[in-house]
This record gives sequence, structure tokens and C-alpha cells, in this order.
Amino acid sequence: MTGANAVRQVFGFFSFLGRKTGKTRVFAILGLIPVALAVIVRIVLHGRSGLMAAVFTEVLMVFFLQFYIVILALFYGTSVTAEEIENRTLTYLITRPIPKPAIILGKATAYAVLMFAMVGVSLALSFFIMNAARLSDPDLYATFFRYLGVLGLGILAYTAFFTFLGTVLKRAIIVGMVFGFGWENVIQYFPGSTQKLSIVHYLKSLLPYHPPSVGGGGGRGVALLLFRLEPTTPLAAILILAAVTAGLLALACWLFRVKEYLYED
Amino acid sequence: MTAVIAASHLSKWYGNVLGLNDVSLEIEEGITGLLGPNGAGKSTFMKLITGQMKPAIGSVTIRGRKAWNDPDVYQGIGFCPEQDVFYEDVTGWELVTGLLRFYGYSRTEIRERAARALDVVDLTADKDRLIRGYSRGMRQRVKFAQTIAHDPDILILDEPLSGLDPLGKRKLIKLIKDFKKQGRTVLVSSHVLPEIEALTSQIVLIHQGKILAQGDVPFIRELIEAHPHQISVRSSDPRALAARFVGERSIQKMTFGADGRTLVVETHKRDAFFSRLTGVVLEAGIAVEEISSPDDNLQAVFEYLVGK
Amino acid sequence: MSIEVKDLSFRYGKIVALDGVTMRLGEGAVGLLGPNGAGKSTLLRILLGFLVPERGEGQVLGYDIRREQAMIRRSVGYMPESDCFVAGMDAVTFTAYFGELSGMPRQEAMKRAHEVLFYVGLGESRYRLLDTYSAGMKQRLKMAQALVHDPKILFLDEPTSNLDPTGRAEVLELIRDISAHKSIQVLLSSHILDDIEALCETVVILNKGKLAAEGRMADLRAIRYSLYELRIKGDGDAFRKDLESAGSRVDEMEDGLIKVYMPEAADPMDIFRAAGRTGAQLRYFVKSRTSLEDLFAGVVGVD
Amino acid sequence: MATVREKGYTHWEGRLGERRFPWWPITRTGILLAFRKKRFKFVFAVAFGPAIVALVGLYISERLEDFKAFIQDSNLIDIGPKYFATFFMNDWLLFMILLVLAYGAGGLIADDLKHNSLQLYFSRPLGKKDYFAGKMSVVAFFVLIFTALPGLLLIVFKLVFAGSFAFFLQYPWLPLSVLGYSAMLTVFFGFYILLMSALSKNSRYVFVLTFGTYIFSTVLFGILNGIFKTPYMALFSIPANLQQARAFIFGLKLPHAFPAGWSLAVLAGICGLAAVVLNRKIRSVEVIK
Repeated sequence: MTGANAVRQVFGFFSFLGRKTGKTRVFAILGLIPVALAVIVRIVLHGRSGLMAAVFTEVLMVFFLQFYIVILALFYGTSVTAEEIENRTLTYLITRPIPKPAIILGKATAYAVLMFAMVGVSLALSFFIMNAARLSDPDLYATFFRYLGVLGLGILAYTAFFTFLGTVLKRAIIVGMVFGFGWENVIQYFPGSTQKLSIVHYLKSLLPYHPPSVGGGGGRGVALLLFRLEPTTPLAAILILAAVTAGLLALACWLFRVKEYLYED
Repeated sequence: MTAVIAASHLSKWYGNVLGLNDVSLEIEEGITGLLGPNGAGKSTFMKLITGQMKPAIGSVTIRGRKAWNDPDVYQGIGFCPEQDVFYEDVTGWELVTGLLRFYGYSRTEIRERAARALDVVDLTADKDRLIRGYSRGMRQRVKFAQTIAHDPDILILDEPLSGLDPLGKRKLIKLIKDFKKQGRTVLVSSHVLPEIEALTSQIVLIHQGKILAQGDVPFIRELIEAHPHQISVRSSDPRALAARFVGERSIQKMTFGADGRTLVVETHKRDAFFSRLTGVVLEAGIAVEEISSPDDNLQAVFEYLVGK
Repeated sequence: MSIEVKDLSFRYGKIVALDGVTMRLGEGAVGLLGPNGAGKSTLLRILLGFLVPERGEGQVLGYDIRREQAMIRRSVGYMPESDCFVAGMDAVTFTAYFGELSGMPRQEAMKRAHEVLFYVGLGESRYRLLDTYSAGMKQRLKMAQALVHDPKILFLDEPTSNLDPTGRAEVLELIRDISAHKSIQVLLSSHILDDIEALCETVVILNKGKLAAEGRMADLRAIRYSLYELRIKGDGDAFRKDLESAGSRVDEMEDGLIKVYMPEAADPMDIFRAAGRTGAQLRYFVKSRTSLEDLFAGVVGVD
Repeated sequence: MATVREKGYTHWEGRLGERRFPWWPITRTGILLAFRKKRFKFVFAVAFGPAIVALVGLYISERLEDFKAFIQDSNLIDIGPKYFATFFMNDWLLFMILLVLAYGAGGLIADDLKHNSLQLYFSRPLGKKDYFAGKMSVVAFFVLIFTALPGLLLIVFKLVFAGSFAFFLQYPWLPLSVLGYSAMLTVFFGFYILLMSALSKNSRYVFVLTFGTYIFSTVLFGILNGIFKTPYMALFSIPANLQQARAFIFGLKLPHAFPAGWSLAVLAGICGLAAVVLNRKIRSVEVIK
């Protein structure tokens, strides 16, 4: 079976399977939290829409960018290989006439699309509930799609990273957690080029508005997200993110092809 | 017959644990039983054949092709893993059709093959229930269905009968025998030796990573010199019978069974003994109820070659 | 009389697991047989007091299964089918622990644990952590925890499944030793018919929650007409004709087994005389009786 | 007369007795297994940190004159219910207890589920109540050893250092509040840890789950408080509820501006939920489909 067709079949198999696992239900519910918050905020603070937008970016984007997509990518990314090995269902896949890298690519993309759907729905609901008053305003939609784009790229980059981690380590989730919530949350606030070592830095550089670049002061946009951010140019950020995603996936595929997986029986 | 599966000087170990140690053998068409104590290297051998592991030394080929990282070889191989693990959240039908995607069949052909495979293992009624809710026997049968769905001509089955009740076993044994009649090659590993005996008399015995014996069970029993053959004769008067045999040179040992009717004779020259037995029984006029050889089965062969 | 049950019925939701089972089990080893879902585990669990039956009553060692469950569990040793142990513990602590939970004083439990572990053949590895135990050793450990409080009855659920041949032979030897000389009755539920055949005198076959057959193995398998199975070496045709001339029907199976159906009154020794006359070597000669597998298939009514 | 001890099965002459606490072996083994975990002894020792700090503080406050030079800040040293409350109050102690429990007792039920040894327990004359009593008293042991024990000892040391019973006469009810608070913590953590332990078969996930929920509840409180400024949001955070209940038991100013009864209700609610889940999850036999 040709490589491309194999990837498409693996993609189809795991898109179907992904929708049915209990894990998806848990994370879909997790995605409802921002929507619930948006509804509560809408009731309590209606009338002061300016404050609402700030609150949204402040709290909800933090939730999405620094928690939701990371936790999603962590559990789904590592499960691309780690889950198959832990549950020993890998045997069903590697004894099929498809190249091993196709398993990684197919499954990773299937899960990425699944995550993107969950994040997209959750973002759309909470965003438009929050800004119900300004529905006619065209650049509201521009902001929304930009957010969606940033989160999408975030999903891809993190999924690639955690897929790679899952292929290398046995206890990928614990190490993944340390990286996702430890390293990423800390390094992004370091001055100078060190913050460029975290994926979230490039995602934040793509966010629509920046405070006037005088230190960290002034402007409505001094959001938690932009605190001490020295953004790289959007184009560079996108290129780096793409390179990281492709590089890590390729590495994961190569490793998966070479490594033998022993179930400790 | 050309060898379907051929291994030459195959060795494999992980860390300092020895898996296989210089194994060279050929498996022809028909059913071959693969057996050995736990940790003998059975599952290592199966993983090497099916390309889930890379040989450290030597090579193993299926129909001449190495299985490691050569996906096309799987078009003709059906592998039934030993672990009782599944994608639990899908139904039997979804599992079999899902796994059939990877063989390049059209949608209709996938449905046809899945329906046929599930029908063969009597799961048509339960095909739309989640595998999570399947009983142990049903899980084993759905696992077998996904092994045969793509109509492979080589079946590699790791403990296919475990968890099945006597009826389930009987059906699966008949099924595997039908496969053999269609000229396919079946390699079956099992712990329960009577199950292998019900399937075939061709066995490969692995122990401590080496091939101890390969061939037909009675033939192997013949070759085992260390243990003389046991022949048990139950009759109304075992002592009289024994008295007549005392002079026989071919007999090494005679013991009387606790039930007071059985005489067990140990001899290295079975032919010589049997040719005399019928005559002696008729001369002595003793009513014989049963003649059998207690150690002419796989369990005994296994014990002699492997036992402590 | 150790186990007596009258009209026992149980249902999981709408699935009927046991439907009016009545039987009495005596001493020695009893085999419990039946296809998957026939109600074997349910019966074991009701006798152990895990489940309360909808209808019917029963006694185990004279204790009523509804009211005196604690007393029953004290005098029954249960060896479950699935692997079960407590990680981080060694065999002695594990066995003594469950001995204590059965009501044994701590010191007695510890002493008894050593004895039982030696008996089941885990003497040398009794101080090792259970996580390092092989499947066969875990199986024998389950046997040890079932024996530690010296039960009167042993319920064994698939004791030899997933064991390698040597392990299986050793566990069978253990069960044979326990049920034969000692005053412990064994109720053995297994899918491997060879084990039942090797160990049990009486057998109980359940099917779809009903009692399909019960009784001594020998009686159930006896067949009325005399059928002998032979293997010979030498001139097969001459031997066959000789027998047929004497009025017996002779069939030859494809693996060389010869089946001789002799008329009721015929003397089996005629076969020897026929062999003598035609110079054939009689190498295997057995009075046939239905194999347990055929009995099982016949009783469960399919095939 | 010669006795031949044939190698084989021998009967046991003893009689199976009815013990007053049939679940006691479960507790003893649970504690034993906790200590067998690697590095648990280290965590156990570190958890005594808060008690030692409080003891040193106590000692310094008595020998005030010698330490005049070091201590400028005065409120540290007025020993009273506030001092004891602060000993219990600081999050370090709660965190250490949680760490010890999550690491040591996380596998109490999780390991039984993982290795399905429930059927071994229940094939003994043992009820579900006994099983829970045994497991819960393992948690009780660890909680009490870090709360009641140091609390009472501190009072005793206070009397010893001061050389008089004045302190005791001044606050006679103090030992009672120490015991009351320790009992409350025991009950709450008992249910909380067993609930977490029953939710997964993998004790590593239980560890993450125990801490995750505990911290997430505070984070949630932070977020909600950020949005709605009402103090009632504190009900979402487990530590906040515990602090509220503690202040109430020690008769101090409530940290959050709402009646302590609410917090007690929330804590009791969690215990109730735990009881229901545990009762459903721990069955002697899985229902065969």
C-alpha cells in the first residue's frame, strides 16, 4: 500500500476511534468550562463590554493558550505511541501492510484535527457569548480567526512535541507535564532570547495587539499574556513553529521505525 | 516442500536476557505446533517472524522476504496476538472493518470480508456490541476474525484457544484444520499440549532459546533414548502375564499398578515386545482389557526433553 | 453432605444466570463444566455468599448460604481465576495477611503461611516480592492463600489456565494430592477437559443456567454397545477381514485408528485371536467410552 | 513410637476466632506497605518539619531573654491559641500531609483494583464496612501523627518550658480544639484520599489527581474571585474551606467573610460524595454482562 494512502487510512481509522474514546468526552467537558465562565461573566458584567473584552483575553486566552491546548496535546500527543505500547494494541497496527511512519503521521494528524475541533467549538462559543454586543463589528471576526489560527498552530506544535516525547520515553506524560506546565510557563517570562526557547512565546507573538513597546507599562493590552513579551515578527514565528512541528514529527517517525517496542510481559 | 518460514542462525537478546540462541529451522505448509515453557523464547520467535523485532544475528524470512520493516509482506500474513487487549470503545464490526482499511480493499469489499470473517467465528449476532462488553471467549473469537479477514495464506496464532470453552475450542480447531486443507500454513503456539495434539502432530519444541526438537511427535518419542517406552497392559491376571515376560531380553523394567490389574512394562525395543505380546496373551489365555502407551504423548515428550 | 442446593436461581438484570439448579455434591473432587456464560462463576459466587440468590436455598457444610455467609467463607478456600496479588509484599506476608483476615491469630497465620508455601512448592522463593513472581508462581500463591486457613472445601476457578506445561502438571499434581488423601473437598471449574478427566470422579455440567448433567464420570461416559479402538502394525486388510468374518463391523479412521464394533455377546479376546491368526501386532487396544469432550458436546446439545 | 512426617498437606489444629476489629490487619498492612515504598521514609520525616519549627518557636518564646538580640518582631512570640492555630494554619503542614497521603496511601484502593485482589478480601468473612474501616484508619494514622500528636506535645512542652500550668488554666479548651481539628482533618482526608484512590487503577495517576484537584480548586477560586469579587467563591477551594473550619474550631477570626458553617457543609458534601462513589465502585464481584 502506498505511503500516502496508508496515512489517509490511518487518519480515517483514528479519527473514528478518537471520537469514541472516553478521553474525548472528558476533554470536551473540560472545553465547556470557558463557555460556562463566559455565560456567567455575560450575566454579571453585562453593559460594560470594554471591560469584557479585556477580561476575555486576560482569563480565557490564558486558559486556552497555556492550559487547554497544552493539556490536550499532552494527553493526545503522548498517546499516539505511548498509549498503543501501554495498552499493547500496537501489535494490531504494525502487523498491517503499512509503513510504520504512516501510523505516526496518520494518528497525529487525526488527533490534531480532533483537538482543533474541540478547541474551535469552545473558543467560538465563549468568544461570541462574551462579545455578543459587538456582533456587527467586522474586526471582531478578524480577531476571532486570528485567535483560532494561533491556537491551531499551537496544537500542531505541541502535538508534534508530545508525539516525539511519547516515542522516546516510557513515562512521557509525567515528563510532558513538567515541560508543558513547568518549563513553558517559566521560560516565557525570561528576558532576552531565553524566552524564545518556549513554543508559547511564538504563539504569543502572533497575538493581534501589542502594548506600546515601552517596557511593560501603559495601554489597555497589558494582559497577563503580554507581560514581558519581546515578540518575534509574526512571519518568523510562523516559520519557526512550522519548522518545529515538521522536525519533531519527522524525528518521531524515524525513531518509531527504528525502535523495537517490547511489552514488559 | 519449500519452506514457508525459514530461520538461519537466528539469535536475539535484549539487555542480558537471552531470547533466542542460534536457531535454524524451516516450517513447511500445514499446521506446526510451537511449544515451550514460559520464557523459552516462544514469543520472541513469533515476534521475529512477524517483524515486530529485528534479529540480532542471523535472519528469518517468510516466503523468502525479511519481515522487519518490510510492510508488504503482511499482505499475506494473519497474526493473532496472545494478549487480551483491544480498542475497547469500538464494536466488533468497527474493529474488523477498521483494520481491513490497510489492505487497499474497496469499501464494499471491506464490508463483505468483515461480514464473512465475523460469520465464521459466530459473532454476527454480537457484531454491533462494544468489545468492552464482550466475554472472554467472544474477545478471543473477534481477535481471530481480524486475523483471517484479509484472507492471509500464512496464519501465526499465539495461544488462539486460551479462554475458549470446550465448544469454542472444538470449533476453532475444526476451522484451523479447514485452513490447512486449503493449503495454508499455520503456526500455532499453545501452553495446553492436548490442544496442540488435537491440531497437529508436527511440533517445534523450544527451550532456553534453542530448538530442542522438531518433527512428528511419535517420531520424536522414538528418538528419545534416555527414556525407555512404557506400555501399560490391563488384564485380569497381570502377575501371570509378567511371569511369562520375565525371560524377555527386550524388557528393562516391569511395575504393577496400584489397582492390581495393570502391568507397566518399560522397553527400548518396542517392536520386539509387541510382536511377542499378542502371542503370549493367547498362550496364557489371559483376558486383556486394555493396551496403551502412557508416555507416547506430547506431555511426556515435553517432560522428558524439558522437565526438571 | 458438603454442598446441597435446591432450585437455585439468579439473574443479572434480564440475563438469567442460574435457573432452578438442584444438586448434592459429596466428597472428593467434583468437576464443574459448562460453556462460557453457563452460570459456573455465578454458582461459585452464590455458594461463597458474594451474591444472594433470587430463589431457592442451599447449604455449604451445613451453613445456610443466605444467613451464615461468614461461617461459609471461614471454611471455604477460594482460588479466583484472574491474577490477584498485593504489590510490594512478599509471599509470606501476603499469605499470613489473608490467613489473619480469615480469623487466624497473627502468630498462627505466620507459622501456617510458611507451611502452606512449602507445600505448594514456593518454599525457596517465599521471601521474594510478589511483583517478581511468574504466572505459574502466582497461580501457586493463589492456592496457598486458599489453603492457609485450612478450609474444608476448595473452590478452584480455572486453576491451570495460562500456565506452561510444567507449571500445569505441577498444579494438577497439587490438586490431586489435596483432594485424594486429605479430607478437603475440591470443586474445580475448568475449560481444560483433560484436567477434569485427570482429577475428578464426579462432574456437574451446566448449560444456560440449568443443570445439564450430574453424576459419576464413569457412569455418564459408559456406552451400551462394545466399541474397541485399536492400532496395529502389520497386514491390516487380512486382520480386518478376519474380524468382519467373525461378525464385527470395522471402520478405519484416516489417522490409522481402527474402530471395531463387536456384537453384545462377543468376547474381546476374539480380536487378539484374529491378530494372532493374521500376524498383526496389536499396539493399542482400548474399550472405547465417550470422550469427555463428546459427552460435553452431546449434553450441551450442539455440534 | 516413630512419627513419619510425610511431605504433604497437614491440617491446622487451631480454631478460627472472631476478632474485635476484623479490619485491623488491613490497617497494619496498609501502613507497612506505605513505609516500604522507596523514599517514603524521607517524605515522612520532612513532614515533621512544621512541628519542629513550632517547637523551636515555643522554646525561643520561653527563653526570650537569651534570644533578645535575634527577635525584633514581637507578635511571633505571644503563645496562645493563635500560635497553635498558626502551627496548624500554615499551608506547609497541609501540603506535607497531602504529600505523605498521596504518596503513601494513594495506592490503598488503586493497587487492589489494579491487581484485582478485592475478591481475595471478600472471600474472607469481611464486610465492605470492615474493608473501608481498615483502609481509612491507615489514612487516620498518618493524619493524626502529624496533627494530634505534635499538637498535644506542643501543649505539654509549653507547660514544661513555662514550668507552670498557668497556660493550661488560661486556655483549658485548647487540647480539645487540637483534637477536634485533627479529627475533622482525619475524616476529611480519609474520604478524600480513598475517593481519589478508587478513581484509578494506577497509583501514579492517583498522586497526580490528588494534587491536581487540590491545587485546581484553589486556582479556580483565584479565577472566580478575580471575576466576581464575592468571598463565597472560596467555597470552591478545598484549602480555603479547611482554613475556615480551622479558624472556627480555634475560635479565631474567620479568614473568609462568610459563616464557617458553609465550609463545613462543603467538606461534608465531599465526604458524602466519596462515600457514595466508594460504595458503588468497591463491589465484591464485578457484574458479569
